[in-house]
Amino acid sequence: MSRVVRMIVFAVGGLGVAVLLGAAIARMPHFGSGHHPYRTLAVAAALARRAPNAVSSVNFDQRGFDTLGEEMILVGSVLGAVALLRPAHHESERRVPRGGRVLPATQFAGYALLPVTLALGLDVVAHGHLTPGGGFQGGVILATGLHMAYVAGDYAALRRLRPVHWYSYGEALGAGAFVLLGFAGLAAAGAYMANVLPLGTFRALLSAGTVPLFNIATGCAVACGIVVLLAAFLRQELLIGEDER
Amino acid sequence: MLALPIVIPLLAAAVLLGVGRLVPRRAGDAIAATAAVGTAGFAYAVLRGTGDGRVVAWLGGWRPHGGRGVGIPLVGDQVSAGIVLLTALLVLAALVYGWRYHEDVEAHYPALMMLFLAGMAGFALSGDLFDMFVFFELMGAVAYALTGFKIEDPGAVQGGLNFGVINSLGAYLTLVGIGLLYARTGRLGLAPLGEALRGHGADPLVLAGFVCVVTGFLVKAALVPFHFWLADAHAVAPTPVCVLFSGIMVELGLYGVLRVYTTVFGGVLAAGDVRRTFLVLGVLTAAVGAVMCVAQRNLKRLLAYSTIAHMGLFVVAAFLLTADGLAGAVTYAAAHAGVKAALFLTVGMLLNRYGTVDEHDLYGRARGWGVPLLLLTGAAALSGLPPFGPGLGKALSEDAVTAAGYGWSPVLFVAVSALTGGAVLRAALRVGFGAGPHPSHARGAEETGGGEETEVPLRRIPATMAAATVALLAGGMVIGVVPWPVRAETFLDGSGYAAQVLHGARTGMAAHVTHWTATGVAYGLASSVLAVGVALAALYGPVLPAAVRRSAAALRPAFLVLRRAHSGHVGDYVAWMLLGVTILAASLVTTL
Amino acid sequence: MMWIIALALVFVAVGGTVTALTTDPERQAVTLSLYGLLLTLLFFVLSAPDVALAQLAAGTVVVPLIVMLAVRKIRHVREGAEDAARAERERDEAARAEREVGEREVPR
Amino acid sequence: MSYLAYAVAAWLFLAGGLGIARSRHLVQTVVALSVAQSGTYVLLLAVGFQRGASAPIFGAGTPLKASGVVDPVVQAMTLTDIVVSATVTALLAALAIQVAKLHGTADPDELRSLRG
Repeated sequence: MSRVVRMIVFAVGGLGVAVLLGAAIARMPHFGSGHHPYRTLAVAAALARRAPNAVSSVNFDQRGFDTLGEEMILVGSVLGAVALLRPAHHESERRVPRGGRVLPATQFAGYALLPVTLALGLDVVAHGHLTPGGGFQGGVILATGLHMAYVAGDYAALRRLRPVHWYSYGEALGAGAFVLLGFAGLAAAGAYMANVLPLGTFRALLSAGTVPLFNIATGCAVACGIVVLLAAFLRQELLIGEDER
Repeated sequence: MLALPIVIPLLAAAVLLGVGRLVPRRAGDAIAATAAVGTAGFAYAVLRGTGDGRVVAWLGGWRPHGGRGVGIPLVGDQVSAGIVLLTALLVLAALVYGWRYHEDVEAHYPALMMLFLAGMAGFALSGDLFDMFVFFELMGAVAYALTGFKIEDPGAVQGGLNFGVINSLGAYLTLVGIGLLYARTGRLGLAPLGEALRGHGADPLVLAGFVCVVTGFLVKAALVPFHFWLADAHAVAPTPVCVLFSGIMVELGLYGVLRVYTTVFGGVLAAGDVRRTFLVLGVLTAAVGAVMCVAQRNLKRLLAYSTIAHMGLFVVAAFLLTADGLAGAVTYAAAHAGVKAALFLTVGMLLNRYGTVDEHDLYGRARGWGVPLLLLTGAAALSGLPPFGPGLGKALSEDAVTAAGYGWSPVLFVAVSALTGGAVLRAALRVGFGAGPHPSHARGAEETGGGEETEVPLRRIPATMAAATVALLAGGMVIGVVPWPVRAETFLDGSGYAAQVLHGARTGMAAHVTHWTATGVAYGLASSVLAVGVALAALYGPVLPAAVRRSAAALRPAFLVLRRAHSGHVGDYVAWMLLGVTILAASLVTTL
Repeated sequence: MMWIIALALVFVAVGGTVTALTTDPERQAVTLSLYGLLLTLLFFVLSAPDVALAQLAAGTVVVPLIVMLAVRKIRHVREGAEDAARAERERDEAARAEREVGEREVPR
Repeated sequence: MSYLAYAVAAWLFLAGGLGIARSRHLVQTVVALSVAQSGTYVLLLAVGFQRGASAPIFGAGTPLKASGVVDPVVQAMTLTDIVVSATVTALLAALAIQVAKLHGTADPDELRSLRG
C-alpha cells in the first residue's frame, strides 16, 4: 500500500478502536474508587504469609507462576537476541578499541558509582519482600552498575569484569533454581510452587516463606541475563564488522 | 502433576543454557529430545486422567474458599491436554528431523524450542486470563527469535520483525482487554470472570473486553485481516520451526478464542451473534488463503497460505459452538497438524538438497521415489481423500455446518480442499515428474521467489529426516482410521467448567465418536478429483477452453489487488489490524 | 494530590506522543529515556513504588541504552552500505574512463 | 478527572500504533511499539488506584488493613508487563539490526523481500 492508503486505513481503524475504547471507558468504575475485590483477598493472603510487601507476595507466591513465565520470557528473549546477534559468516571481530577520550570527572564518577550501585542492587533484591523492589528491580540495578565501568570509558575493563560465559551460567543457575524451588513445593506440599519454609516473624529478613528465595533466584537470573544481553549489543556495536572483501 | 508438562521443558531450557557451551551438540539435542518425550508422557497421563471431564490443580496450593481465591488454576480437559501432547510430539519430530541441523554451537536452538514448548503448554493449560497472556508472550517472544534464526537470510530477519511487531501489538490489546475486564469484575481467573459477568447483560465495556482480548489471539490464529504476518514468518523460519507454527501455534490462537468465549463470555454475549461474526471471518479467511495458496511458487509460502485457508475452515466449524462442529474442527486440526507438518518437512528436504524452494527452479529435479511420493501423499491427504484424517475432519465439519442450517457448507469445504490440495499436487507433479511445460519465469515477477538460505546442504536425505516426516504423515492417517471419542461437549460447557474449578464439582459429558459417513466419503472423493483438476489446469492451462481462460483473465485485476495487499510492510499490517478490530466490534454491536 | 496525578498523566500523554512520533532515530534513545522518567513519576504518585523502581531501572536506563546501541549500529551499517555503493560507482567510472581511453587508443 | 487516566492509556496505545504505521526507521517502529505497551501500564495502575490509599507495602506504622492500600495485583501485573516490554524491545532491536545489515536500509518503505 502507498503511504496515503495506509494512513487512510489506519485512520478508519484507529477511529473505530478509539470509539470502542471510549465507549468502554465511559462504563468503567470512576478513577480512584474503593471497589477492589482482588485487592482485599490478596492483601489478606500476603499478611497471612507475613509478607509486608504485598506486591512481592502476589508476584512470588500467590501468582508466582506468572513470574515464572515472565522470567522465562526474559531468558528466551536474551537467548534469542544473543543468537540473532551472533557474528555471521562474513563478519569478524575487530580488536578491542582503546578507551577514547573521557573526561576525568566522568571516569571518576563511573568507578565511584560502581560499588554503590552494586550494593544498592543487592539490597533491593534481598529486601524485596519487605520494601519496594525485588529480584527484577535489583537485578537490573546490579547489571546496570556493572556497566558503570563502560561509562568510565574503559571497554577493556568492562570485558575483564564481565566474562560473558560466567554470566550466562549465572542466568541458567537463577532460572533453574526458580524452577527447582517450584518442584520443592510439589514434592513437599503436592502443589507446584507451594510454600515449604516457615513463615518467620513479620518484617524480619528471613520471613514470608519461600518469597525471598524466589527473589534471589530471580535477581540472579535477571542481573546475569541483562549483562549477557547488553554484552551482545555492545559487542555488535563495538567489535563486529564486515570482513574486507 | 498438571504443572509438569510446562515446567519440565523449562527446566530443560535452563539446563541447556547452563551446559550448552560445555557439551557436544548431540548431547544438547538429546537433552531436549528427552524433555520432549517426558513432556509427552506426562501430557498423556494428564489426558488419561481427564476421563470424560477435567482435572484441576491450584498452583502454590492456593485453593479458593467459597468460590473466591487468589491463586492460578491449571485446568486439563481432553482438548487442552491433547494440545499439549500434540505439541510435545511435534517438538520431538522437529528435533529428530533437525538432528543434523544448524551449526549452532551453544545449544541456543534446542533451548529456544524447549521454551516454545513450555509457552504453548502453559497457554493451553492455564485457567487464568493474565497467566494465559504471560505464556502467550513467552510463546511469541521465542517464536520471533526462531523465525529470524537464519540471520544471513534477508527475508528471515524481516519476517521475524514483522511477526514480532504485529503479534506484540495484538498481545497488548489482549492486555488492554484484561484490564477492562479486571476494572469491571476485579477477577482474573476464567471461571471467576465468567461467574462475575454471567447474567449481567452485555454493555460496551464487556464487548470491548471481548474484542480486545480475542484480537491478540486472532492475530496468532491468522484470521483475515489479521493474517498478513503468517506467510512472511512461515516462508522464512527454519523448517522444523514451521512444523510447530503451522501444526499447533496458529491453532492455539483459535483455541484461546474458544476457551475465553466459552468460559468467560458464554453467559453474556449471545452465541448467535458471535457465531455469525466468526462464520463470516472464517469464510473470508478460507477464501483468501485458498486463492493466495494457488498463486504461490515459493513452496513454503504456498503451504503457509494453505494453513490460513484451513484455519478458515476450522473457524467455520468450531464457531457453530455445537458439539458436532467442535468435534469436527478438533479432528480436522489434529489431522491437519500431522499432514501439514510432514509437508513442511518434505519441502525442507528439497531446500536442503537443491538449495531452493521455488517450484519453477525445482522443475523436474527431484526425480526418484522418496520426496515426490511424500508430496503426493500429502497433497491427497490435504485435499480430503478418505481415509486420511483431514478428510474425516472435513466430513465431520461439513455435516455439522450443514446440519446447523448452512447448506452451502460442502461447496466451501470442497472448494478450499480442492484448491489447496491441488496446489500441492501441482507442485508435486512439477517437482517430482517434470509435468507440464517448463514454467517460465517472466510471469509474476513481483512475488517472493525461493532464494532462501540453505539450512544444511545435503547430498542425500538422512534417515532421521525421512523417519520424522513419515511418522507425522502416518499420524495424520491414523486419526482418519481409528474411531476417536472427542469430548467437545465438556469443552463447550462453561458453567460446568466454573463449577469444577471453583467448587470442585466434577461433571462429565458424553463423547462424540468420530466416524465416516457415506456423504463424507463422497465429498472427500469429489474434492480430491477436483484437486487433480486444479493441478492439471495449472500445469496445462493453455489447453483449457477459451471461455474458461477468458473468465480467469477477467478475475486477474481483483487478484492483483489482493496480492498487492500482502505487502510485507509492518505499518500496513498494523493499519489492517486496527481495521479488523473495528469490523469485529461493529459486527458484534448487535449483542448489546 | 489528585491534581499532581492529573499533571503527571498529561505529561505522560505528551511524552508518549512525542516519543512515538519522533522521526529522527538519533534522538530516539533520549526521548525514550525521558519518557521512562515521566512514567516513573506517574507510577510513584499512583502509589506504586515497586513498579516505579522497575520502570526507572529498565525503562530509563537499560532499554534506551539498547535502543542507542541499535541506532548507532544501524547508522554504521548504512554508512558502510553507502560507502560500498560509492566505491563501486567510482570503480565503475574509473573502469569506463579506462575503457574510453583504450578505445581511443585502439584505432591508432 | 474520572476518565482522564483511562483516556491517556487508550491514547498511548493508539499513538504507538500511529508511530508504527508512519515509521521511517525500524528502531522507531520498535520504540513506538513500546509506547503502545506503556498504555497498558497506565491502564492497569489506574484500574487499581484508590484515592487516598497508600502503597501496598506495610512498613512500620501502616495499619494492617486491606482497604487502606491500592491494589497490589495490578502492580504485580504491571511489573510483569515491564519485564516483557524491556526484553521484547531488546529482541526486536536485535532483529532490526540484522534487517538493516542485510538490506542496507532500516526504512520499512524500502524493504522489498517479502511480497505476495
